[in-house]
Amino acid sequence: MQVRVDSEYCKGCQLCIIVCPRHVIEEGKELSERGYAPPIVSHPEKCANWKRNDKRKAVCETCLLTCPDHALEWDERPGGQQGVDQE
Amino acid sequence: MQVRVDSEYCKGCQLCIIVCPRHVIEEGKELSERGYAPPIVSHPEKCANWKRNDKRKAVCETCLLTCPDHALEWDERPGGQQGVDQE
Amino acid sequence: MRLEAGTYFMQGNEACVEGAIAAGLRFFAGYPITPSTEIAERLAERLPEEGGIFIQMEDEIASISAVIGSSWVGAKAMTATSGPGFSLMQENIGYAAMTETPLVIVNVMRGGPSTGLPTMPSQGDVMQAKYGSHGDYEIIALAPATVQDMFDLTIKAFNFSEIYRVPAIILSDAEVGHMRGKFTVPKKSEVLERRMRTDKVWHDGFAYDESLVPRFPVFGRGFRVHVTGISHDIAGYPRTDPEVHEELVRRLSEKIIGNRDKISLTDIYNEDSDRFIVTYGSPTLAAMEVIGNDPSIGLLQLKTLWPMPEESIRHVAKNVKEILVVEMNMGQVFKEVQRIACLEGCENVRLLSKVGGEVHTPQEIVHSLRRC
Amino acid sequence: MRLEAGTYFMQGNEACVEGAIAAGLRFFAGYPITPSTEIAERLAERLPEEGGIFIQMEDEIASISAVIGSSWVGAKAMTATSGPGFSLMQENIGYAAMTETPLVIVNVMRGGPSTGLPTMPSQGDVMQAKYGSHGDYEIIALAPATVQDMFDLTIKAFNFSEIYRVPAIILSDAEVGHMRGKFTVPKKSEVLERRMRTDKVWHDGFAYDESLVPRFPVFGRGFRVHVTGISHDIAGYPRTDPEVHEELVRRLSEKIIGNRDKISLTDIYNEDSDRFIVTYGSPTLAAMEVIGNDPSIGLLQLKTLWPMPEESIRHVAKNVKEILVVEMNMGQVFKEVQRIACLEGCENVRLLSKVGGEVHTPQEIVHSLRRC
Amino acid sequence: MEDFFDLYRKDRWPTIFCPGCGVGTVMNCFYRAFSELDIDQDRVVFVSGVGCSSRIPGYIRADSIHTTHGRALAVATGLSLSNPDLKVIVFTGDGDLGAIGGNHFIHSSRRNADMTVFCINNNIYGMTGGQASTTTPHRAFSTTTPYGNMEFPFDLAELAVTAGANYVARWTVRNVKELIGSMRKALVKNGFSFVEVASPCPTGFGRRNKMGDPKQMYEWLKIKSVRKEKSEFWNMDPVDLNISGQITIGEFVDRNRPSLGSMLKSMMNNE
Amino acid sequence: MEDFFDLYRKDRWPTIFCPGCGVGTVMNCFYRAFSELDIDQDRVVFVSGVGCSSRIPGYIRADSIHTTHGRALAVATGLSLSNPDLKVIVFTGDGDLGAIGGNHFIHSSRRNADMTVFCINNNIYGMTGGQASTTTPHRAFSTTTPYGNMEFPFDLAELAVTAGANYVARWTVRNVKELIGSMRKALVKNGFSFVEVASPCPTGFGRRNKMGDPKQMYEWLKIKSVRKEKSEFWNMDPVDLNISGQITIGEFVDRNRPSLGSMLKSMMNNE
Amino acid sequence: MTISVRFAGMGGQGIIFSGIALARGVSLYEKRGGKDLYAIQTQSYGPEARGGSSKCDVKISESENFYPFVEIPDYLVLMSQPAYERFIDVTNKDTVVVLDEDAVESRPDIEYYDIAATKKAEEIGKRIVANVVMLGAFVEISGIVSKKSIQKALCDVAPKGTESLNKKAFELGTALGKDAINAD
Amino acid sequence: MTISVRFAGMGGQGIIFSGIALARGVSLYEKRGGKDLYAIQTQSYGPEARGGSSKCDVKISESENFYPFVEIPDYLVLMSQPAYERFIDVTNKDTVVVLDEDAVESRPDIEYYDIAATKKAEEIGKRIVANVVMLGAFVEISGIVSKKSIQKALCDVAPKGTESLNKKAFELGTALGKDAINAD
Ligand SMILES: Cc1ncc(C[n+]2csc(CCOP(=O)(O)OP(=O)(O)O)c2C)c(N)n1
Ligand SMILES: Cc1ncc(C[n+]2csc(CCOP(=O)(O)OP(=O)(O)O)c2C)c(N)n1
Ligand code: SF4
Ligand code: SF4
Ligand code: SF4
Ligand code: SF4
Ligand code: SF4
Ligand code: SF4
Ligand SMILES: [Mg+2]
Ligand SMILES: [Mg+2]
Repeated sequence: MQVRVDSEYCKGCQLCIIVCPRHVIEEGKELSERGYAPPIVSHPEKCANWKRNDKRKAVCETCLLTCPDHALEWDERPGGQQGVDQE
Repeated sequence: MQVRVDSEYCKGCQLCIIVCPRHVIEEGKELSERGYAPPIVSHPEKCANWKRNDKRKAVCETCLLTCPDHALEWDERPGGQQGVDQE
Repeated sequence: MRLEAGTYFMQGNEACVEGAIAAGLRFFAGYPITPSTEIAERLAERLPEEGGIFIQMEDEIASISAVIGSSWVGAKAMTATSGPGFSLMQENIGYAAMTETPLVIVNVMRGGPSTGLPTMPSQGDVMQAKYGSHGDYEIIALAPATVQDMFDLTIKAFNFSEIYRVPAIILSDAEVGHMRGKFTVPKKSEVLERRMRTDKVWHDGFAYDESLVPRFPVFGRGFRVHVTGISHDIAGYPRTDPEVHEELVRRLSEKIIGNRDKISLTDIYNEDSDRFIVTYGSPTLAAMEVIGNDPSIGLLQLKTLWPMPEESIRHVAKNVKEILVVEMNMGQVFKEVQRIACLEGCENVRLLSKVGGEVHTPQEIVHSLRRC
Repeated sequence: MRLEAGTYFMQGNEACVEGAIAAGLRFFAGYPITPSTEIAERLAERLPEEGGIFIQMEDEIASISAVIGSSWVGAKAMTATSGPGFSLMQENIGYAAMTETPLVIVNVMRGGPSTGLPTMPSQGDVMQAKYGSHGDYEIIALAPATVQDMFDLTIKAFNFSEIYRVPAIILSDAEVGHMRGKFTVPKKSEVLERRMRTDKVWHDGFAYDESLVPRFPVFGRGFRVHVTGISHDIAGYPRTDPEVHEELVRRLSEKIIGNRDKISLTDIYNEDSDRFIVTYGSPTLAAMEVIGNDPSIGLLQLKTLWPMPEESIRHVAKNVKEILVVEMNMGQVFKEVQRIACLEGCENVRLLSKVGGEVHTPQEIVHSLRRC
Repeated sequence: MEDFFDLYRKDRWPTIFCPGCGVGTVMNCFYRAFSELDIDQDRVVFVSGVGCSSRIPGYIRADSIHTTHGRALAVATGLSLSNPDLKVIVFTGDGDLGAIGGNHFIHSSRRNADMTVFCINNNIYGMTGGQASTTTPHRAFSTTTPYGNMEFPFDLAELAVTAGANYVARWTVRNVKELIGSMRKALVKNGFSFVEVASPCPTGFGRRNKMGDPKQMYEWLKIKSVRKEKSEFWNMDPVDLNISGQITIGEFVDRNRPSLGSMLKSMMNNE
Repeated sequence: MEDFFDLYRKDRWPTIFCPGCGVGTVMNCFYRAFSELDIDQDRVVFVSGVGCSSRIPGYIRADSIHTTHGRALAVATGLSLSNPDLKVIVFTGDGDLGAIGGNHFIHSSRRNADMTVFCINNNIYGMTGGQASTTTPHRAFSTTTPYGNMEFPFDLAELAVTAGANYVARWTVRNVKELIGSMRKALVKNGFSFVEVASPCPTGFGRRNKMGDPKQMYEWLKIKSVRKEKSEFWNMDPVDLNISGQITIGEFVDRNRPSLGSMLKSMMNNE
Repeated sequence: MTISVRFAGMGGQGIIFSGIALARGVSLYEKRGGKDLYAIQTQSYGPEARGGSSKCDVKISESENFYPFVEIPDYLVLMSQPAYERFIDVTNKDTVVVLDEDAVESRPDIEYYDIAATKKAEEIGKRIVANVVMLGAFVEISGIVSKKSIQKALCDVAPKGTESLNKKAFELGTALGKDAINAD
Repeated sequence: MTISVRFAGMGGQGIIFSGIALARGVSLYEKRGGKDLYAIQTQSYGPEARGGSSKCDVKISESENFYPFVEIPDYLVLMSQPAYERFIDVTNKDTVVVLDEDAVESRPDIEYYDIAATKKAEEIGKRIVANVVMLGAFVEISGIVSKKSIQKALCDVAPKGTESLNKKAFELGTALGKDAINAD
């Protein structure tokens, strides 16, 4: 399971980056439609929840709880599978 | 020196009576012009200031400090002479 | 228990309390101030008996705030005050008008400005009742002249307030509030209830029909409505478009002004006279004595002050040579009567003014009438 | 340092600050509120430079209270706010009128009622400025239409306030407050000072001469005066006699109304026209554009709103077929103009109303003029 | 000052206060405290709100301003800032200060505004005829609590301490000597000083609580008051103490935080 | 509640809050605390005053009332008394609650009125563009303190304790877990419960104090906050602590005085 | 036609109480020619009402709406010397004065009746009901309203447990009133 | 005669700054026929001004008092695509549009000029001064006011230490403006 950035809501404050104790998230460069630079989940595998696949059982979650714009959410697919398009 | 009741100002609350530690003052019966019953200084000789003759040196004074209507004041003549008309 | 039908002897302020209870009052929040305090004091005793809530708040701002909160959970709610407290309530009177919150405010007027003459009557707050808060809005204001009026008009005030979802103000004064006299409680008083919302469509908590008054989406029943003092659309959401603002503000006004005739309570005596006295509140009693002695003089008693009963004033103005406005202020209703009458062709409108402390005597009115 | 003579480019709110400083402002207490906040913000910087005091209080009630306190130790004092804050100040505006405390209040009007349209203009508080507090009293209110006015009329407001010992109110609006433009600081602005009491007779702190304005017994110099919002005699002592009250209240009114002509600031353009626009504040600029294009139309700009410049209105009403009052509210000055004009024989007074958010455009005025 | 009527306006005597009202006692004690200090009577301003207690300034022969209900401290703030050379003294009541004026009270304490405040706490709105105030004891009767007061009272002194005042004390009118001492201390303190006086209102409070006679009220004040030292010894929570109807008396704080006026002055001097 | 947008109004997303504004974080934490409790969303009313923080109720899918500036607690008092079955939750800011609303704050605490209050203390008036508030640290800059704030801040939590609230806690937005825990506790508490959240306003406060970047504000909150246990250990006076710019965090009180609603109920039942 | 009555005395003498009892009695229990009567009671408020003097007016009328304030009273009931001094000049030649013999020193030059109300009240051990004695005397002297009506009203307004005391005082008053008329 | 100019873009782009510089330059430093000119700058406030789009209008006139609000601008200076979308329809056929080549994707069907402002600003290492580049281009293209006046005003309003940077950006802008006209 990994955090996903919703670039429609993200305002690029980068708080998720600094609160994550495991350095999962990194600064983004690209501007969104609304002119902000959403961060990039560059090291999903470092996340405390990487091995989990049920958001109800998530630990840590500091990034989600901190993100002021509800721009982070869980992709519940287990570690490594998030890149896989299931359709 | 003894306390004197100014019946023009006195509203007959009797607080002077109850705060005096030496029972110097007593309930009055006569009504004043304004319809109040001012108390009577019945035992001036018991007052802590009986022997003094300078209000700046008065001790105790609880009655004066308590009287809400500035109806008590010192007759500064020394003990026993207050009855004497000096004119 | 609401008072049973019958005749009672009470203080005006007490009759007001009984009127409120008869109208279904469930909540009172207030702050003591002379000469309105008896209203709070009697309610402190009466309301708990009725299962209603009485609370004394930390000030008048808190009082009207609590009344607003109470109204949104569906309670008929009221506060009572006098000039200084009424001034403090102004911000939230505007808020109540803007959010269409039904509530009743009793202002037992005393001599002003400022602390003034706390124990004596005046009618100095008439214009304030209409214009005391910022921005354009309408309220309803009624002016009792007798103990009976204190009972009757309090019920009316609740009815208007509930039906139009607007603050209704009772502009009493120290004399009417404090005098003791007889009043009659009828078998049945007409008591009107807020039109409640019944469906549960979200997103249009402030939708309205041709009445221009939105049905009330009471809190706690799943309407999930948002209420705000910011200009808002029918969803209740804050909006900054001038068009939304304009629609809202004009509707808030129109729902009252459009019903001016229904809200205007007036009594006309000696209708065919060509000299008329116009009064409201305390001085009415003196005027009644005057016309009782001289039937050639007409009397228009305004029981509604806001919206101004323009139709009645026009009606009177049409046929008369002279109008004398008798009021305990420097001429507040006077200016409105002058404007309306002038447009109707009657320029001869005069003012008999006393600024407060004492009510006009019948002699003073007679004397003033003679002067012309 | 007061601005040197010359030409400046500033926001209206900033020009107001500079006007106040030029008038001798020594004390400002305020509470932030859009769209007036820049006044406080600039003063927070400017006043300490001048050795004056700036303080942000806990609310608007505290702000005007502090201003009152400051005025009684002799300082020229001011506060600035907008609708909601102005409503909260009402009780103490009445107090200041009653105690004859000179002070200036800037109300940068925004869309109301209630929280309304916080960032957009309106002229909804005109009647409130006169009638917002309980009881009968007079204040002075001026309405700037340009950045230059913000500077000039602020000085005038201080002058009037000091001379008549009365609250003077600047009724600006979000557009005039926020627009940036040029204004000129003259070599010397007329700055008037409070007439101070010089003798030290106790017991008549409120004694007055034919000006009806008592000399000011400033605190701290041994006058030992008592100031109260209760009706009081010339000693300043509380009194409950209706006669004392009447004398006081009528004098407080007369000292202003009796000087109506001196206080009435108006500009008349195209005086011989038989169709007139009446405006004040922001819409004036649109009206100027209209009359610039069509000299057959007259314009009466009211810079003073209270006391209402009745003489100018009568003057215009005497000769015209039609008057169009253009204002950003539901018709507040309109009613007064209608009343006064009607008594002068001109019944054709119309209102072009916008309730706030946007100022009228010249086209809208032209269009409305055509309609008749 | 030799004479009581050097300070008070003899031409307005007798006062409007009811027989046995504690306001008069406070005036006495204030006279003593004030006259012992070397304060120029022409350089003092007395400020009050509205209420019986707030009528005191009207009896004082000095510049005085009887403002609107609750606003005394805010007016005093403007006043003392605009002329820091004046001594500003406020008289107020539990309703004026604690109810409608509560916000100005905590903010003036926080700012440590330059003034001395004397609050006559008679547990009631005296002036308007005996409605419950914010310090009316729990379960006590008043015209607006005919079934007994269901709310809990404030501890005004503790509020001032928490908000930041420099000097805070409370006494009852029975403690005239201590009261005078605290008044004197408060008057010379820089910043915000506050003395609360538990005081009888036989008319408004006493009558409805079986203490219509001033003497009964005095008895009550005696029974209810507990020295702060004692309550500390027993480790009693001030909130609980107050709720149980006790009146802690004593000095609550005496500190020297910089005052508002001095801070603004140092700012202007670029310190 | 499974989904964030069961609680919040998706149709009004994104919010008007600036990037990095702490208000959003508080909304997250509230969602967690609230959704873990079994509260019927149709039986809750959200109340607020005016300010950025006070905009939260407008984003919640429940009955909500955005009142006038400072008046939320007074409105909430009337509301909860008239329908005691409803849960009343207030969102407010340091300006709304501590400045203009200060009186309602202490009085609601005193009465132990039935409501839960969340105050987002960002040390500034955010909505109006960054003026000093009643909690702006001493010497800090704002548009109305261009020379640094010469006043001293309130400790809102301590005020609530002194005035009589049943539950009082304070955390920063950095303590999301503890915050959620306290929110939950506050939500189930009877009477007046209060949670203060020290929160960043990068736009209004940060920018003028060299912390325009939200990240800097987070750093600052970290440095400034001290656990209550520690400050107690060192015996630091809360007033002094606050003045020195420290933010004590933790639970300040957890007690069970009877609430206003319950007292009135017992009165009506003649208890 | 209206009749106006003014009661005046000192605070604490129960002046207001008397006025209320009279107005209530007239309003609720008195009829004239089968028709209702109306009465309004008014009083002075404010600091002066707290200590010192106290005043209470009652106006009685056959019509429902009437000017309720008393300018010149038809009857003036006085229970203290300061009240006498304050109100004795607000009369005309037709005003009838009823005064408490012991409490008022002066005597007017218009029609008046001396009533030993305080003395009588003290006799029954309750100085506090002197006002009710005066009320009884006034009712008897004026004859404008039936004793029964006023007694009923007295019962309504008297604090619980004091009804019979008040009734007794009222009756003593009417007796004194009768004596006074006859003494004339 | 009045001329109206609208600047629009995103919050943080310095839109208001440009408007102020223009209006100030006209007001204080520009003369026409020896007479003063007048300019008023207005802008949008409120939540929308906080993030998202930003708008600033300037109206220039020869007479002192004039209607200061812009309805249809004579010149429209655009620095973001959302601004383009919001304001492009509030024009008439005579409106001249000046746009930041990189920040705005669309192009209107009325007269317009492409200015590579952001690119230029980045070249001198300060993307933040793109607005000043645009201002320079606008001044050049419109020709309604002298460069000197605006440069003076820029100096007044630029934060201390950024004067020369702003001057440079402005000059680069005028050069781009000249190119754009000539490209036509
Ligand atoms: C705005 C306003 N509200 C209410 C009042 C009425 N009022 C006058 S004094 C007072 C209470 C005073 O209580 P307190 O301060 O305790 O003084 P006390 O009379 O008990 O000494 C009230 C409610 C007022 N004058 N102004
Ligand atoms: C009576 C009144 N005064 C002033 C304002 C302007 N105002 C709106 S919000 C606000 C301050 C809000 O501060 P805070 O509560 O801390 O909220 P924040 O925006 O910081 O979250 C002010 C002063 C108002 N709306 N009403
Ligand atoms: S859940 Fe924790 S570890 Fe995982 S990304 Fe978020 S903050 Fe980092
Ligand atoms: S915390 Fe949220 S809004 Fe901020 S950068 Fe991260 S995802 Fe974007
Ligand atoms: S001074 Fe003391 S001892 Fe003497 S009478 Fe007074 S209270 Fe009693
Ligand atoms: S304390 Fe004063 S007023 Fe009271 S009885 Fe004694 S002398 Fe009289
Ligand atoms: S009412 Fe109470 S406080 Fe007021 S004067 Fe009487 S006893 Fe004193
Ligand atoms: S101004 Fe401050 S509090 Fe308001 S939304 Fe922006 S960051 Fe948040
Ligand atoms: Mg009190
Ligand atoms: Mg804040």
